[in-house]
Amino acid sequence: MDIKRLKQIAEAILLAAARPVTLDQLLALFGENERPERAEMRAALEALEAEFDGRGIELVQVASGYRIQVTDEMQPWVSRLWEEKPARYSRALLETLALIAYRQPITRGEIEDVRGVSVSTSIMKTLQEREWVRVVGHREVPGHPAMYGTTKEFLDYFSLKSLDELPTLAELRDLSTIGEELQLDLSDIPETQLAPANDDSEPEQDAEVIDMAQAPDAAEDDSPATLH
Amino acid sequence: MDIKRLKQIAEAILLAAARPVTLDQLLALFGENERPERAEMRAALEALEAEFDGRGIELVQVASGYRIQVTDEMQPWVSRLWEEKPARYSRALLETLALIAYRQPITRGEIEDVRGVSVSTSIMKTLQEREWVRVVGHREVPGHPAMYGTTKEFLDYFSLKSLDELPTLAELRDLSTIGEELQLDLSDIPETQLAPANDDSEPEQDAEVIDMAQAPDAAEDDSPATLH
Amino acid sequence: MSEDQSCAVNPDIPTQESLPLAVVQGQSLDSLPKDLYIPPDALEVFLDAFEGPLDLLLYLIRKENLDILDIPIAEITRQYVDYIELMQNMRLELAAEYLVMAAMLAEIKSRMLLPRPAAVEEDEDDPRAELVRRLQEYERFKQAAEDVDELPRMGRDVFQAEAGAGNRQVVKLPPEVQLPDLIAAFQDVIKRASMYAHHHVQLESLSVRERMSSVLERIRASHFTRFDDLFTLEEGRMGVVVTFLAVLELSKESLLEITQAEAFAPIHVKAADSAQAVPEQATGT
Repeated sequence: MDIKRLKQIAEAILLAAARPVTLDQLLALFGENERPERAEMRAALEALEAEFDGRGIELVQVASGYRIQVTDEMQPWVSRLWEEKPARYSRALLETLALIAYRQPITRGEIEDVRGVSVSTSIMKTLQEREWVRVVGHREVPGHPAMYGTTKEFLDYFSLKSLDELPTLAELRDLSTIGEELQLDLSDIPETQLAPANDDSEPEQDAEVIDMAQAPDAAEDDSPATLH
Repeated sequence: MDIKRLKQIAEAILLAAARPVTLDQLLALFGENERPERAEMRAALEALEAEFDGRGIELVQVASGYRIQVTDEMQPWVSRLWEEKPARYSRALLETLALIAYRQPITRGEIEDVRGVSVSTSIMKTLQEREWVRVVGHREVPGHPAMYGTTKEFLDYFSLKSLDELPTLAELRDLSTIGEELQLDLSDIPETQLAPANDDSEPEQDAEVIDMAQAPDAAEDDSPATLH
Repeated sequence: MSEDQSCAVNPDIPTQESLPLAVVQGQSLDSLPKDLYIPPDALEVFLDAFEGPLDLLLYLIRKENLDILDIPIAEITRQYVDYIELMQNMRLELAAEYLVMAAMLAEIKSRMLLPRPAAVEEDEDDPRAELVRRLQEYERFKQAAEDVDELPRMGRDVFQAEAGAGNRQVVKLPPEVQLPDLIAAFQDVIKRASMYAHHHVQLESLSVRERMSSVLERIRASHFTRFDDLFTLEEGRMGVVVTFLAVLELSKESLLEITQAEAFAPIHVKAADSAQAVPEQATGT
């Protein structure tokens, strides 16, 4: 058997095995009269390894034998294979986040006062793990509760240059009286991934949101909150 | 991203997935700003397929997407990797499976009518446990017997893209005493070679067979086997 | 009908050639048709080899190279019944379907024998029609089963190619939130808290609130920060004003202390002492 053939067979075996295979195990898969020498097999494996160079896979030796694996460089694409569809955040979490954004710095107790219900530790933990919220200081009252504020990551996620771009309370009041269709527009904004086909409608809607969300005077070029 | 890079990523993904991956699933693994066009991805897959030519592996399309598999030419070496021999299926099971594949949706009673013997419960159970067959509805007749159809897994397992890739059913012939002239006529028409449609005596049955096994749109739109 | 061929043909299924006629269970086997002889220990195997009466009939027809469309009913019936009787003699349990088929064959045979007027013959169904239809129908699926068995099969003929993919942990994606959802949540909570009438939030622009957070983060309780350092000139006048307002607001809320050693000396700020209790948290990361 020539080396090209051996290489072919070795590749097929290693890809089918889905586990590391030792040199001896490889050789044992050949019939007695066709079995290559160890040196031949090793040369074939080396040739295979060289052939993989520049591809997305590589031949490696691990404790239990030879294995073909995906290169680290391919991880960004490959790891998404096992991504789980995200759940949705609870109403309580969104309200908490909104209060922190609008009323920062704000303590957990103050959030609870406004919401009228206690704020679970897991919500605060989730918001901080997501890096949207962080402790910015402590209130000088008994117990010195932590005060929370939003982060730069929060602004980035929502594509805000600064918190100014959030609608003010007055504007929100107008919004709620303006009526259904506007709210529909707002909630229709196609965000991220799945809607490349909506490209045409997106800019317009975005412009609309910015109009409503920006306080007229705060919308200067030198908007102060762009730095952090 | 150039085609070489796409090819590399596609190969890594398909090998890491260890299951068929559709074109859409492949594209979804790319970040939004780097996502290639469908046509680009398809071209990369075609290039990959061509590259595998003459090697021990091949890129095939099955019902659930693209799959890289070890060719049957490598079977002598690869099959020795596992001590357990691949399962052999009884004629009874294969005939039952064939009837479900070609005649779906079909009830157990209808299978028994064709085979002339009762179908054992264990066969139906095995077929469903292997996820080749599932209940797709119930016949509107007394007793509401379950109707069976094949699954995507069935197609994947037998390396089929869709039901219309099943081997063509033998055609029914008419009784010679009645149909001699007819047969002569038919043998003059070359293009009907494969079509079972040239049997006048049983138009309904043949129509059904054509729907299931031959017409591509029927197999895609209506056939339960393409659903999941 | 080809009656006289039958004796020449032997069934070529399981091991029929092995034993001599005479020794089977000590019985004389002269009465059995010679072409049907099967060793008794093979009978069960023989029966298993058929998927039912249709399969057995097909075998009998194919064995003699007969056209399925022109079955010699009398001869086939005779052979079929011989098999059935043989099996019954051996006390093998026979599926009821085999007996039903025997009855059907007998009925067809009798109908074939009935004289029919020539005029009617064209129209009237051949008595064998239904049997022929069923045989053909069964045969095509018998063939289809063999074809399916020939298809390349995963794990038998072809094999999934797989490369190691590192740690295959399921990545849980964080949920997506859209800005309108966040705003709606705020509207709800404010409405619920009956705070719509209040001006509290409106009074300070949001940028001041935000700046309060960032100023708090930059100052420490343990040492003073130069007041000037809180300002970033590149932000322009608006930025300076916002920072100044933020410092004033923080001071009003007793969250920071402002000190000046003497007139025109640099102003310093530090976090209120309360923050010292947990300085590492207060200063953030």
